[in-house]
Amino acid sequence: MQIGFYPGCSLEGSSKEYSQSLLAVAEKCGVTLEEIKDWSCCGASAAHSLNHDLSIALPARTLALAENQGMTEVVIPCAACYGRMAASQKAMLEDASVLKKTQGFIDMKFLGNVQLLTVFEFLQKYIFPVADQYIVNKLNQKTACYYGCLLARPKELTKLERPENPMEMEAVMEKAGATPIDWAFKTECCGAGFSMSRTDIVAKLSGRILEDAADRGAESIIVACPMCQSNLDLRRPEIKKQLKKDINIPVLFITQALGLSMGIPAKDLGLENHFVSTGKAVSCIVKKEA
Amino acid sequence: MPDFEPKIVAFVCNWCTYAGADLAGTSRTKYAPNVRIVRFPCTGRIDFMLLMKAFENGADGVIISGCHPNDCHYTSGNFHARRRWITFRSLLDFIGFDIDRITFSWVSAAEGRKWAELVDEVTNTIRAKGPFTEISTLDSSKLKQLFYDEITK
Amino acid sequence: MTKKVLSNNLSGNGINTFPMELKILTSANIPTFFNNLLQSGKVVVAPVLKKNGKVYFESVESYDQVSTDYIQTVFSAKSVVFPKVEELFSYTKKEDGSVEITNDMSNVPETVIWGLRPCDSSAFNYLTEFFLKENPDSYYKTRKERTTLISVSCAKADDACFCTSVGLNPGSTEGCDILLTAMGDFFYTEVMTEKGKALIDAKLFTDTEEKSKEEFLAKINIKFSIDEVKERIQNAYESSEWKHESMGCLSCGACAFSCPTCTCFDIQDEGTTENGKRLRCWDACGFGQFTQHASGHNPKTNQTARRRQRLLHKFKYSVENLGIVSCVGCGRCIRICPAHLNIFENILNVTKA
Amino acid sequence: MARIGVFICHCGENISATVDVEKVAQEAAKLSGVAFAIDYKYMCSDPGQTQIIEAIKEHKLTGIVVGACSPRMHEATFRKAAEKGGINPYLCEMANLREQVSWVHARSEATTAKAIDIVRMMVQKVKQDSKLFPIKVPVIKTALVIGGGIAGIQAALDIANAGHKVIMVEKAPSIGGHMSQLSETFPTLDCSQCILTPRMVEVAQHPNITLHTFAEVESVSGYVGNFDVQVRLKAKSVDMKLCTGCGSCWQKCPNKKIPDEFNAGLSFRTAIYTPFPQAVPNKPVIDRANCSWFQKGKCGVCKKVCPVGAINYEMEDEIIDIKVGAIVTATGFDIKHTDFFPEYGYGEFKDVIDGLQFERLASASGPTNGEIRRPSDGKIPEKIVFVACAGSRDKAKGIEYCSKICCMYTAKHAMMYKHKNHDGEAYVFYMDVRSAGKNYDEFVRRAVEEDDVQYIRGRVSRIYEKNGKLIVKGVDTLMNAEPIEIEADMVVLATAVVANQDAESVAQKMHISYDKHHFFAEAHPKLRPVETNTAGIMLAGACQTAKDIPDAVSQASAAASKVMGLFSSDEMTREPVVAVVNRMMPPQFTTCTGCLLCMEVCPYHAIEREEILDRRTGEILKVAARVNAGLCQGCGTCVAFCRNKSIDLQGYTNQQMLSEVIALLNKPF
Amino acid sequence: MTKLQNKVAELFENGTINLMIGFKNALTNQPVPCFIENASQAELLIYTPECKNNLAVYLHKPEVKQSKKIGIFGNMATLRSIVQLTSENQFWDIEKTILTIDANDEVIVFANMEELETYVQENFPDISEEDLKLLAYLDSLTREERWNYWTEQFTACIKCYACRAVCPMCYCSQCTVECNQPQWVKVSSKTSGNMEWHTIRAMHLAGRCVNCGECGRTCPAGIPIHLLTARMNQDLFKEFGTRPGFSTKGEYALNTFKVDDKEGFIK
Repeated sequence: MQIGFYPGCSLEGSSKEYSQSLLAVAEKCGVTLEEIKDWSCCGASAAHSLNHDLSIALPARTLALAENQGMTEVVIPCAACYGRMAASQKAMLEDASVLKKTQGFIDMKFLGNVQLLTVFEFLQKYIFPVADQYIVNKLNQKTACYYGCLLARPKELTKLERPENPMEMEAVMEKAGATPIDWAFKTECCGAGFSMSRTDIVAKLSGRILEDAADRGAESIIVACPMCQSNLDLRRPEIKKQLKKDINIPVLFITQALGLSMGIPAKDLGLENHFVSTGKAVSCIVKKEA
Repeated sequence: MPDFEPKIVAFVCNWCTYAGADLAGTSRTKYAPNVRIVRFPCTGRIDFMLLMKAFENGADGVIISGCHPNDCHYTSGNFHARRRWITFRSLLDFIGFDIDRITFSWVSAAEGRKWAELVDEVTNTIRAKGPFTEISTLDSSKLKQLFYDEITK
Repeated sequence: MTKKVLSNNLSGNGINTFPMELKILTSANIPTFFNNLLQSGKVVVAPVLKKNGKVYFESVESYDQVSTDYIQTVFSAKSVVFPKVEELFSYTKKEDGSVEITNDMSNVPETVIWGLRPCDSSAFNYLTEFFLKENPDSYYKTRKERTTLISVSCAKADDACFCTSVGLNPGSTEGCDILLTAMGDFFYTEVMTEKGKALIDAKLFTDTEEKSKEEFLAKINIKFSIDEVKERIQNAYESSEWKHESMGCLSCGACAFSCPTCTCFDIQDEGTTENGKRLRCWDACGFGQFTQHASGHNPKTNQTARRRQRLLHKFKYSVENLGIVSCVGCGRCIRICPAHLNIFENILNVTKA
Repeated sequence: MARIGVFICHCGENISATVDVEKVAQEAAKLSGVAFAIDYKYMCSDPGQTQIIEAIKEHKLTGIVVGACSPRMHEATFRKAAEKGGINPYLCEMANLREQVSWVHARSEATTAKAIDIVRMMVQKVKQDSKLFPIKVPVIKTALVIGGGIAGIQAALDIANAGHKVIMVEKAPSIGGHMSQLSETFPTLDCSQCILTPRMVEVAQHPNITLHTFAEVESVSGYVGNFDVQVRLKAKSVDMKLCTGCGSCWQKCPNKKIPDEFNAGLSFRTAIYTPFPQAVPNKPVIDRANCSWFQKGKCGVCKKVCPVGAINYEMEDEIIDIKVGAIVTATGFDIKHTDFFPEYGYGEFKDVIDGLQFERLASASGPTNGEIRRPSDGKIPEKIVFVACAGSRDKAKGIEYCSKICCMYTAKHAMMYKHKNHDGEAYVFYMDVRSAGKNYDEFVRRAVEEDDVQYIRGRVSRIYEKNGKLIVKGVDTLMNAEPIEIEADMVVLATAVVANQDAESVAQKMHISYDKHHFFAEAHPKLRPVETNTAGIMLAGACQTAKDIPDAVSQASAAASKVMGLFSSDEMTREPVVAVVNRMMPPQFTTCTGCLLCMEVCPYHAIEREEILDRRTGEILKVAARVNAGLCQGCGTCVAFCRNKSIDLQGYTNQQMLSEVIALLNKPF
Repeated sequence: MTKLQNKVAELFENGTINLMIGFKNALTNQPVPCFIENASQAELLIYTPECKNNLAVYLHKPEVKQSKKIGIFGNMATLRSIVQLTSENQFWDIEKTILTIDANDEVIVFANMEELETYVQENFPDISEEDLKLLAYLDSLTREERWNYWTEQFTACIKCYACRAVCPMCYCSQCTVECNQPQWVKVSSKTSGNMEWHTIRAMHLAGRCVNCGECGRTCPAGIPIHLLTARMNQDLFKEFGTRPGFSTKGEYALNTFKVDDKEGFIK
């Protein structure tokens, strides 16, 4: 069994640990992920507001490559990448003229045979069936599962059943022996759009998210989007100013949390790369009683 | 053909276009006298064969007009008609009939002016096209008779 | 020697006293002979190979249009003398209310039909008898008078051919004015009538002795004995086979319209109270409406009855009326039938002891 | 041989000014079949008509053509004249020489030529005309009213009071509909039940009204004046004749935890129940889906306690056939429920309720006896947020239309809350306030000015629960678009008014058309707002579109008057311009091949399958189409559609239309 | 005996059918329609790819209908025709048993219409390559060239109505051309009248024709008439997504409509 894998820029840089942990989990469960050769940027954040054709052509190129490299499924962990890829594929498959035009740009055939998998879909389809035999630990903590905007919306692309109150991550966390809490900010914006230009707004938005999580007793926040992770993890000083209080709940990628439950060593999951110490989250872990 | 005056037959529905043409009259809107109106209860009643017959009997152009979509006095006659015309046009086009000699239009009971303009426009285009002889000359023409026939008469 | 030929004799007493002349025409001279006919201002109708791969009779402008390699044309040449649509007259209502009727046959041209098969030319005997025996039909008369038949013997035949079963053969001179038989590099020419003779150009033709055509003719084995059939068919009407034999018939007119001896027609008026024409159009006994009365009553209720009518007409009624079996075995109806009905198979079955 | 008379009108100067009328008459006289032709100053005048009448008699005319104004103007006039002259009125045709010739062209050869052509065309047509006779359809003077809400009640009473029989069919165990659930009604704030219940009783007691509650229409066939309707009387499991409505059964019923529809799920009812105290009829039915006897086969308490032995578990659904002449459809509406709104918590927050639930909370007969309390903990809310246009006017939600009643009832709700809790705070999020209607805007102003309800122009983006409060996140577009948050105790969503769940299937049973939201379609949006395209079926109330009570009631009365109009005579006469399937002697019977593809084409479902039987053996000889003259409206779509011309349209036959075309083109223009 | 012959013999023996319509070899040594009346004749039956006739047409024939219980062997065209005809409410008066031979030479006897429908839908054929070529060729012509092409073809027509006779969809007891009140189509076989006939035919078959191509195959004058209806089908499918002979409840393009049907050509 071999599945394609598109890391995208973030997972190569700021959120290396995301891909690191994803691959670790996959490997643990004997699932091979094949990185798309010669992949290029998905064009997220900028392209679609600047040049429509480009915003379709950029992902199209990578998708076509995947197809030519004989991949039928591609996992795209990054929420933004997934959004762009899915949008581009949809546009091409729904309108032959767009497809034709785009094929012209990228100078490659594209049949639309590759199926795109969000990280949730991947976990449900390939990890869940075998997970139990590898899960050795109980995370044993209250977690706030945070989706942000891009993972949930637009629902035409993300295919989530309840975009305003999704439960996919909760399912994973329960498997990992954590207790997901019911909270209000699951799909609120973390401010990523302003992460460079208006850090004050980021602090405000991300701050409220952390605050609600804290108020409802979360011991860790689980995310599946690089932008959310970095905002919630790295903006703590500004957030502290905003809230006039210190919140030190660690922010883990879903794959890191799952990895922990499988007893994968913290360093292999890149847990030490976080700004907020993940120690607290790790310390709660207990052996899973047989 | 300098002084050629086209014969144009208009198949119209009673409730919209016929009334529209009446309105053109009551408001004294002048238009070309080349058109002859045949009144039907509804565009849905207009048989595609009547077009054939009109051209065969020497019409140079045909107008077909009725109520705008959703205005049909019989709720859906014009929708059925529209499908019939979509189909018939593609057939005529396929056999190489000059479909530009048939004009379809929705003219409501309030559009007296539209009617007048439509008639003038069609009259001019057909006048420019010249008389329609493609069908009327078929039988007499020296068309190669694959099967030796009374071409000699 | 004298040979009984009916074809060109329109008086109907059925005797042609023209002494047959035998000639030779070299293959090299065929085009010249043919083109001379054209130059003499005659309309020449000859077999032409069409895009659809089939051969049809057609008026031609030069010899190279003519097809020489064919077994049989799809349609017979009867339409030259009996067009699918014959305008009997046209009428116009004049200003004063009087009606003017015009009927002009004057410009029906002199026509030569080239390359008929012997079966076809013999069919003209029947047509002539049918149209002229009693109350002669002026339209047919005019057209036939202005038509000369140059037949060509059959060197090839197919499964559908059965002229030999109806008393003809691939080299029969029945009904033709000239019969050409290819014998290697020349054509053995039998001139049967004055009309034929009128076309013979001494420069092209040389006299010859009588030759045997046998070896140059197609071999067509006899499917049935015409005499037995003639006899047995007398009480075939009641045969239970008809139903089965006509089961496949779909009631189209293909057989009748392609048949060289079918003569049914329908009189139609086309026009308005102001002006119009009266037309004589081919009709076919296979059509469901063929025998339908104005009242809506139809004596021939089903295809069985219609198919029987057609076959009995060919082998029984025409014999009773005109003393001729009106099937010449050209096999057109067999080749053309959408349901592949086979006339001699039918005849065999309905007349089997 | 036809003897046609042609009468060319000058219409004073109107026609003769540009058309050489004498010439037209002369030319007409030359046409074959024309026995008489004349021109005259005013054909429509008395002397003009007299001329026609005299000419018909004197010249033994078999048909006439009047070359004058548009047939839409005077066809009726001249047909009457023809009749007076002694020929069938449908043997008169008009050539439109005024509206379509003289008024639109200048005087010229061409204009006169056109006039002549049109006359020639109509002469040809009239030669093909055949005598037609108006169709008479008997009318059964009983009306069926479907739905026992306020609209149905109003229509039924109006018709019944006019002395006609009415049969009312109501799906629920009691009539009353949504209005019976309402607390007080805008703009007068009078108690809904106080004005409604007397009407309900009147229906029950009216000698002309037969009431079937707990019943549904199964099928409708036939046509205007003669509908055959099947009604399913659902098994009530209680013998209505014996039952006294004493109530001991529902007091004793052990299944007490069934959400109460009447209280919009805010309280519970028993399995054997009457929907509400003033129900009509005030006798219980058993809700079998929730009854232990029917589900588990044990219990039977009600049977034991019933003093009169009215309980009958064996009772079965009964189908009754009724014949009616007209039908009033008043099946009402439904509203979207809170679970339709993800952003407002998928209906999971107990204290986010819809308008109907608020009505029940505010109603004296409601679960809280009129005290407005939170469903979650029964506390009296100190702060309520009302969200108008919840779902309405929202493409993303698939509901583009305005639900019409929300602005008013939201104002009412806020007002009632303030009246009951003087220091409570009420906020209303709105897009626009649409308060057109008598005393409506005044009413809203009162809410704002006297009861100081806070109106905030903006949408609510999200609601979430925190520490027992509902955090309402919205924006105030008038306050420089500031995002705002309100910590509320309760949120009331004025959810969109939608068609009933089963509206589509009802419409299909009745053969009436409906829009994409499944509201029933009126025959004409302006001029025939209470009729449907199916003659004899009327609409009343919110089944057509969202309506408030006054609108529903007035439409109901309008529908009733349409029915009474229909019932005003024993027979309806209809224009004989209808389609007919040809008939001929056996064995053909007809040229129709019975492909029946035309059934789909007919907008009026007037084409039926006919089986032609052998009189003796009764075996089917042929299947063919048959046009029901009662339903056919004469559009002729089927005629153009029929492949072998087996259907023809009287008055516009194939023969007529074709001769018109040929006559036109026969001569050069 | 072949599987087919055995099956048919069996059907006769257990009384399922009392007439079987299939193919046999003719004297002229080509497959021709045949009508089997008892088990013993079953061995006449053959099936080869050359068996092109659309036998469904015989289901309209009174002589055939007489023997109420009819077995019919169907090539794809025949099967599609039966599906289409069912949607047109024919066959109310006969019991038919439908047989065919699938790709791996197995004889199938369809238990009911649903089965037939699914089979047809699974094996739904496209227009043949050469027809597509011809259509493409005609599209490549100018309007006038197309007109000349077809008028020449129509001139060749002799109105023998073989096209109508072989078409299972032409089951009208009285065809439009036989209506004389009024006379829609000239009886005389001249170019204009022939054109009337072929356009009427194409319109009446538009959305109903199952592309069996019989009309073109049998035309004695060799007119590719089937292209007219084939093109109609293409266009109707493009416009309205309807496919003749696809479903027994099949939506017929011309007796339905969508409010948003193409509107562009209307002023």
